[in-house]
Amino acid sequence: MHRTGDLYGQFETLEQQKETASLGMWVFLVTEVLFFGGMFLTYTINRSAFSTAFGIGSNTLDITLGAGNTVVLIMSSLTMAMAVWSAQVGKKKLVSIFLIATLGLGTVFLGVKGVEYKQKFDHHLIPGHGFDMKYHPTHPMPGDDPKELALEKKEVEEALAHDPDINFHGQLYFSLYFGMTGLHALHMIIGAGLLIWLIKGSFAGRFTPQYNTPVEVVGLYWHFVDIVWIYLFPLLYLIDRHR
Amino acid sequence: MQSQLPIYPEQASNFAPQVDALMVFITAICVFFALAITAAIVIFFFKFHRKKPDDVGVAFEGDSRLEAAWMIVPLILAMAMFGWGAVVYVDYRHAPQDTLDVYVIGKQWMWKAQQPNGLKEINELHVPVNRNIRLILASEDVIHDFFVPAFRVKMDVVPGHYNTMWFRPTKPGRYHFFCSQYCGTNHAIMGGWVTVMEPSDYAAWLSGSSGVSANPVLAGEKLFAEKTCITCHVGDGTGRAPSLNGVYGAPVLLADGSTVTADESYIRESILLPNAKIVAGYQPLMPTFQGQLTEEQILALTAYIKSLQSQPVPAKGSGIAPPTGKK
Amino acid sequence: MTHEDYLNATYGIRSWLLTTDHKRIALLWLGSVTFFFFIGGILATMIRIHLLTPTGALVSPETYNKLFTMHGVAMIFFFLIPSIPAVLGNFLIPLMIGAKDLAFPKINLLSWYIYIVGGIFVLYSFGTGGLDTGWTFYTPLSSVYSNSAVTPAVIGIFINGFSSILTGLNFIVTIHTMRAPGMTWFRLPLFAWAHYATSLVMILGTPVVAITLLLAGLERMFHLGFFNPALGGDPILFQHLFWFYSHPAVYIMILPAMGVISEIIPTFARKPIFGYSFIAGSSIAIAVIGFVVWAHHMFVTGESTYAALTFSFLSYLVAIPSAVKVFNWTSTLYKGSISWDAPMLYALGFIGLFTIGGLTGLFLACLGLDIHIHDTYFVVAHFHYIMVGGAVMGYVGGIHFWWPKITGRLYPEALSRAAAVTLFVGFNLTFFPQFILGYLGMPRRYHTYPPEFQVLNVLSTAGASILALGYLLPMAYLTWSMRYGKVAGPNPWPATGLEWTTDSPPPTENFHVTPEVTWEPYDFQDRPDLGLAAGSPSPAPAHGDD
Amino acid sequence: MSEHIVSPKIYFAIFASLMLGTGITVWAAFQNFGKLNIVIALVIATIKATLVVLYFMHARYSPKRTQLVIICSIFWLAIMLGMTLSDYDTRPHEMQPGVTRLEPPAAPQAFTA
Repeated sequence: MHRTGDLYGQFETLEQQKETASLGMWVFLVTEVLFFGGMFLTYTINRSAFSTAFGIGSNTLDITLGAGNTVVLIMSSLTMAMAVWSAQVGKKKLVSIFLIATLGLGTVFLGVKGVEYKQKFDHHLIPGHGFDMKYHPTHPMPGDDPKELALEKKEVEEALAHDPDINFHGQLYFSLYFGMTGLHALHMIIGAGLLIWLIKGSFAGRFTPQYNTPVEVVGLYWHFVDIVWIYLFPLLYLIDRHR
Repeated sequence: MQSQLPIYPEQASNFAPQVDALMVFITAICVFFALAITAAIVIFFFKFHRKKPDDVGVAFEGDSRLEAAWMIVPLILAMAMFGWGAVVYVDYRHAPQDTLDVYVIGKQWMWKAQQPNGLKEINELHVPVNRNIRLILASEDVIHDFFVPAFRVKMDVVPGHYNTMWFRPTKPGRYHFFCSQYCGTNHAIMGGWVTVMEPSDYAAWLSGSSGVSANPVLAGEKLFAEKTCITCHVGDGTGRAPSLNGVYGAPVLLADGSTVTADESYIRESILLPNAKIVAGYQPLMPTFQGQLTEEQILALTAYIKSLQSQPVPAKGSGIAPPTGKK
Repeated sequence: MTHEDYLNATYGIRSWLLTTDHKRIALLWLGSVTFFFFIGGILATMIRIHLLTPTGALVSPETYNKLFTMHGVAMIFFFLIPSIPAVLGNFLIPLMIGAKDLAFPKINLLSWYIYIVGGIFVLYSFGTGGLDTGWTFYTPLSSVYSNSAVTPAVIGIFINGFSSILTGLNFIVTIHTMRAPGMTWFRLPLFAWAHYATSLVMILGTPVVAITLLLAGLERMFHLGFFNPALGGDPILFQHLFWFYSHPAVYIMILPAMGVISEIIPTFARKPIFGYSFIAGSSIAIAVIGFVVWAHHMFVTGESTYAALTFSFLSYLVAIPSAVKVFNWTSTLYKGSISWDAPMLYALGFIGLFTIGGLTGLFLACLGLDIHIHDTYFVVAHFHYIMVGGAVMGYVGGIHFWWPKITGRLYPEALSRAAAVTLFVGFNLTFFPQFILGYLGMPRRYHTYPPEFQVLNVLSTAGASILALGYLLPMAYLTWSMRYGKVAGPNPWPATGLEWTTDSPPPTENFHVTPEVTWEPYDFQDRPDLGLAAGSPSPAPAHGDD
Repeated sequence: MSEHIVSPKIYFAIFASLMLGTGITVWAAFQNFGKLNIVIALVIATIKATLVVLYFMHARYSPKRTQLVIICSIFWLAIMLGMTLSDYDTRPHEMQPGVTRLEPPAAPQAFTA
C-alpha cells in the first residue's frame, strides 16, 4: 500500500488512521493484561500456599530501591504524558525534551533493577542449585547492617520450624520475582527502543497537532508498563513488612 | 454377542448401572436430535433441489418464537443431563463413612497397592465384594490415572496431592485396570487386574499372604514386579530383555555363540552377576542384585521363573536357542 | 485481454516475501499450513497403521508417543488454529467489508514470519529427538521427566502464539474501523462475525497459554518449581492455565468454519439465511461462554466438587448457541433452491459431522458420565468430529467456495463432489468406532491395547485410508485447476457478498472504486446484478427487516 | 471529532496523587493490619492504576469503544483469576498444593511408598 504524506494507503482519512492505531494499541494492551495475568495467577496460588516463605523472600528485597524505582517510573509516565500534550499543542521542541526525559528515567529504572539483581546474585538468591535462603545472614557482606542480618537470620530459623521446605518455597518466590520483574524489564527495554525511534522522529519535527499518533500510541504502551509496576511493587516488595 | 463386539464393558460396581443409565438417557436424546436434523437435511436436499439455473429460493428471514423454542427446549434437556450427572458425580466424590481404605501409588510405570493390614501388591488389587472401597491415590513422579472400566470409575493420581476415589464392587471376578492419564513411555502397559473376592476368600487371602507369602511362586511374582524385573523381561518378548516364558530347563543361546541350559544355578548367577553370561541379541543392561536380595527371595524368584515354564514362548524376544541350533 | 490483478501485479520472489497485500499473505499462509497439514497427516497415518494389531504393528512405544504428540502439535498449533482465519479470513475480510486492506498490513506480514520462526523451532524439536509429552504438555512430565526435545517445541509454540494474537488484533481493528460506507454491523457477512468472535478468543486466550508454556519451559531449563510438586509447585495450576486458552482454542478452530458454512448455505440455497442475528449473536456467545468452561477438562484431577459443578453447568450452556446455529442452517434449506455443488456438499457434511461432535460433547460435559469416558477414545472421537469433521470440512469447503475468487479458475465439478462424499464416508468410518472403543474403556494414547479392541481399531484404520484419499484428491485437482481450470468470472455461483462484486482474482486495491453497500446480507431478491429470476417463484417478498 | 487535550495541570495533579499513593502504601505495609494488609495494598494499587488509565491514558475522554476494550480486559482477567481461585478455595485440604509432607487423610497406618 502506498503512503501519501502521513496517510497510509489502506485508510481514507487521517482521523480513521489515528482511531485505528489507537484501537490497535488498546487491543494489544488487553493481550498484555492477560499475559501478565497468567503470572499473577501463578503468584497468587503460590503465595497463598507458602505465605511464610514469600514473606521472608519479600523482606530480603531493598524497599528503598523499590520505592525509589516506583517514583522514577511514575515520573517517567508524567513526562510521557507531557510529551503527548506537547505534540498535541504543537510545541515541537518540548516533545523532544519530554521524550528524552522519559527515556532517561526509564534507563535509571533499569539501572536500579540491575543493581538489585546483582545483590540477589551475591546473596545466593538466584533460583537453581546454588540457592540458599540462609546464605546471606550467615555470610555478611561489607556494608550490611548487622542488626538487620540478625533479624533475617532469626526469621529464617523460625520459618524453618514451620516449613521445612523453606528453601524450595523461597525459590518459588524468587522464581516469580525474577520472572515478573524480568518480563516487566523486557517490556521497559522494548519501550525504550520505541522511545528512541520517537525521539528520532521528533528531531525531524514529524509530530504536529495533526499527526501525533505514534507518540500517543507509544504513550499508551508506556503507561501500561507503569501500571504493571504499580501492582508488582506492593505484591513483591511489601509482603509481611511489619514483622 | 458380548464377547464378539460388545458395546459396553461388564457392570461390576455400584456406579456401573448408574453411569450406563445416564449413557442411555443422553444417547436417546442425542440420537433423536441427530436423526431429526439428518432427516430434515436429506428431505430438503432432494425436495428443494434447484429446477432451473436461475431459480431463487423463497425469502423469509427468521422467526423469534421458533428461535426461542429451540433455545429453551435444548436448555431444559441439557439441564436434565447436568442435574442427573451431578448427582452421580457428587456421590462419587463423597465416599461413605464405612470404607475399606487401600493405598494406591502410581509411579512410572507400575501400580503399588497396600492393603489395610500392610500387605503390598504390584499391578494387582484385591478387594472384597459388596464392601465400600476407598482408594487413596498418590504419585511418586508424574500424573497417572487409575481407571477401572468395569467399575466406571477413574481418578487422576497427582504428585503433591492425595486424591481419593470410592466404589462398591458388586460381582466377584477379575477386571482390567488401566492408567488413563498419559505418563510417558510405557503408559500403555501400566495396568493390571482388580480381583473382586467373596469376603471369606478375601480374608483368607489377606491372612494367607501376610508377611512372607507361604507360596514361593506368588512371592516370587510379587518380587519380580517389585524389583522392576518385569519392565524389561516382558512376557511377550517386546522388552529390552528376553522373555522368561518357558526358559527354565531350556537351552539358551549366548552372545559368544555358546549354549547353556537354564537351570537353577544359571538363574541365580543371572540375578547376582547378570553380565557373566549375556543372551545373544541383547545388551548387558541389567544391574546386579547382589546384596539386595535375601536367599529366600532368590529362591522365590527362581520358583516363579520355574512356574513360567508353562507359559507360551513368544516367537521373538526369547533367549531360548532354536531347536535346530548347532551343537 | 488480461487485466491486472493481485497475482500478476508484480513478479519475483521478493514481491511475495515482502508483500503487504492481504491476499498474497493469505496465499503464503495457504502454502505453509498445507505443509504442516501434510506433516500432521503423515504422522496420523503412521498412528493408524501402528494400531492395526493389539501389540502395535509399526513402532516402539517411545516412537508411538512421539507420533501422537507431534501429530497433535502440528495439527492444532500449526494447522487448525491458523487455517481458516489466516488463509480465508486474511483473504476475505477486507474484501467482504469493502476495505483496501487490513488495518495493519505490515503487522499482517509480521504475523506470518512469526509463524514461520515458531514453525522452525517446532520442526527442529521434531527432528532432534522428537517430542513425547502429549500436545497438552502436562507437568511435571513435560518439565521434568520427558527426555525428548521439549524446550525448542515450547519456545516454538510460545513464538507462534504471537502470530495468532497479531492476526486476531488485526481482524478486530479492521472490522471496527475499515468498513465501507453502508456496511453496518448487521449487514456484515456472518463469516466476518465469526472471525470477530474468533479474534476475541485469540487475543484474550493466547497470551495466557504463551506465558504458561514460557513458565513450563523456564521450569525445564532452569529447574524452577512453578508446576513441579517436588519443588512445591502445583501441576493442577498448569492445567488451569493451559485450558484457559486451550479450551477456547477449539472455538478458534470451529467458529471460522461455522462462518464459512453460514456463507455457503444461503448461496447454494439462494435465499437469505434464517435468523441472521441469532447466528451472529451465537458466534459471540460461543466465544464468551467458551471462556468459562475450561475446567471440564479436569473433572477427575481432584478439582473441587463445587468447581466441577460450576464448570459442568456452564459447559451445557455453551451447547445452546451451537444448537441454534445448526437449527438455523437447517431451516435455511427449507424452500430454498438447492444446488448440489461441491461447496454445498461440504457444508451439509459439516452440519452432520458437527452435530455428532457437538452432541457427544454433552456426554463429556455430564459429570457422572465423564468419570468413565474421560481420557478414553470417546474423547478422541469427539474432538476429531469437531476439529476434523467440523473445522477441516469447513476449511476445505471454504477453499472450494472461494477458489474461483482466489485463483480466477473453476475446478472439475464431478471430481470435487466425489471428494466431498469420500471425505464424509472415510471420516465416519475412521472415528465412529472410536466412540465405542472409548465406552468400552480403551484409554487414549495407548500404543498397545487388549486384543478384544482389535476389530474396532481395524475398522478405524480402514476408514483412515479412505479419508487420506479424500484429502489427496482435492489437493491434486485444485492444483491442476490453477492452470487448466475454466475461467470463473467475478461471480460464478452467484453469491451476494461484496467480495463477489469485484474481479476474480481481485486487483491489488481490491475494488476499483470504494463500494457502497445498499442491500441487506444474503438478499437475492433486490439484486438484479446477479442475473437471477429475482423474486419470481416467491409470492411473499422479503418484508423489511425488523 | 476533535480530540480532547488534557491540560498539564491535571497531569501534575495526577502525578501528585500517585506519589501520595506510593507513600501511603509503603507506610501501610509497615503497620500490622493482619489480613487487611494485602487488601489495603491492592486497593491503593488499583486506585493508582485507575488514575493512570483515566487521565494519563485518556480513557476518560476516549470513545465508548475504547472504554469497552478496557472493561473487557478487566472482565476476562477476573474470570481467569476468580474461577481458578474458586477451585482452590473449595478443595479439601489434602488436595491443596504442596502438602507432600503431610500425613495422608485418615491413615490407618504409616503410608510408605
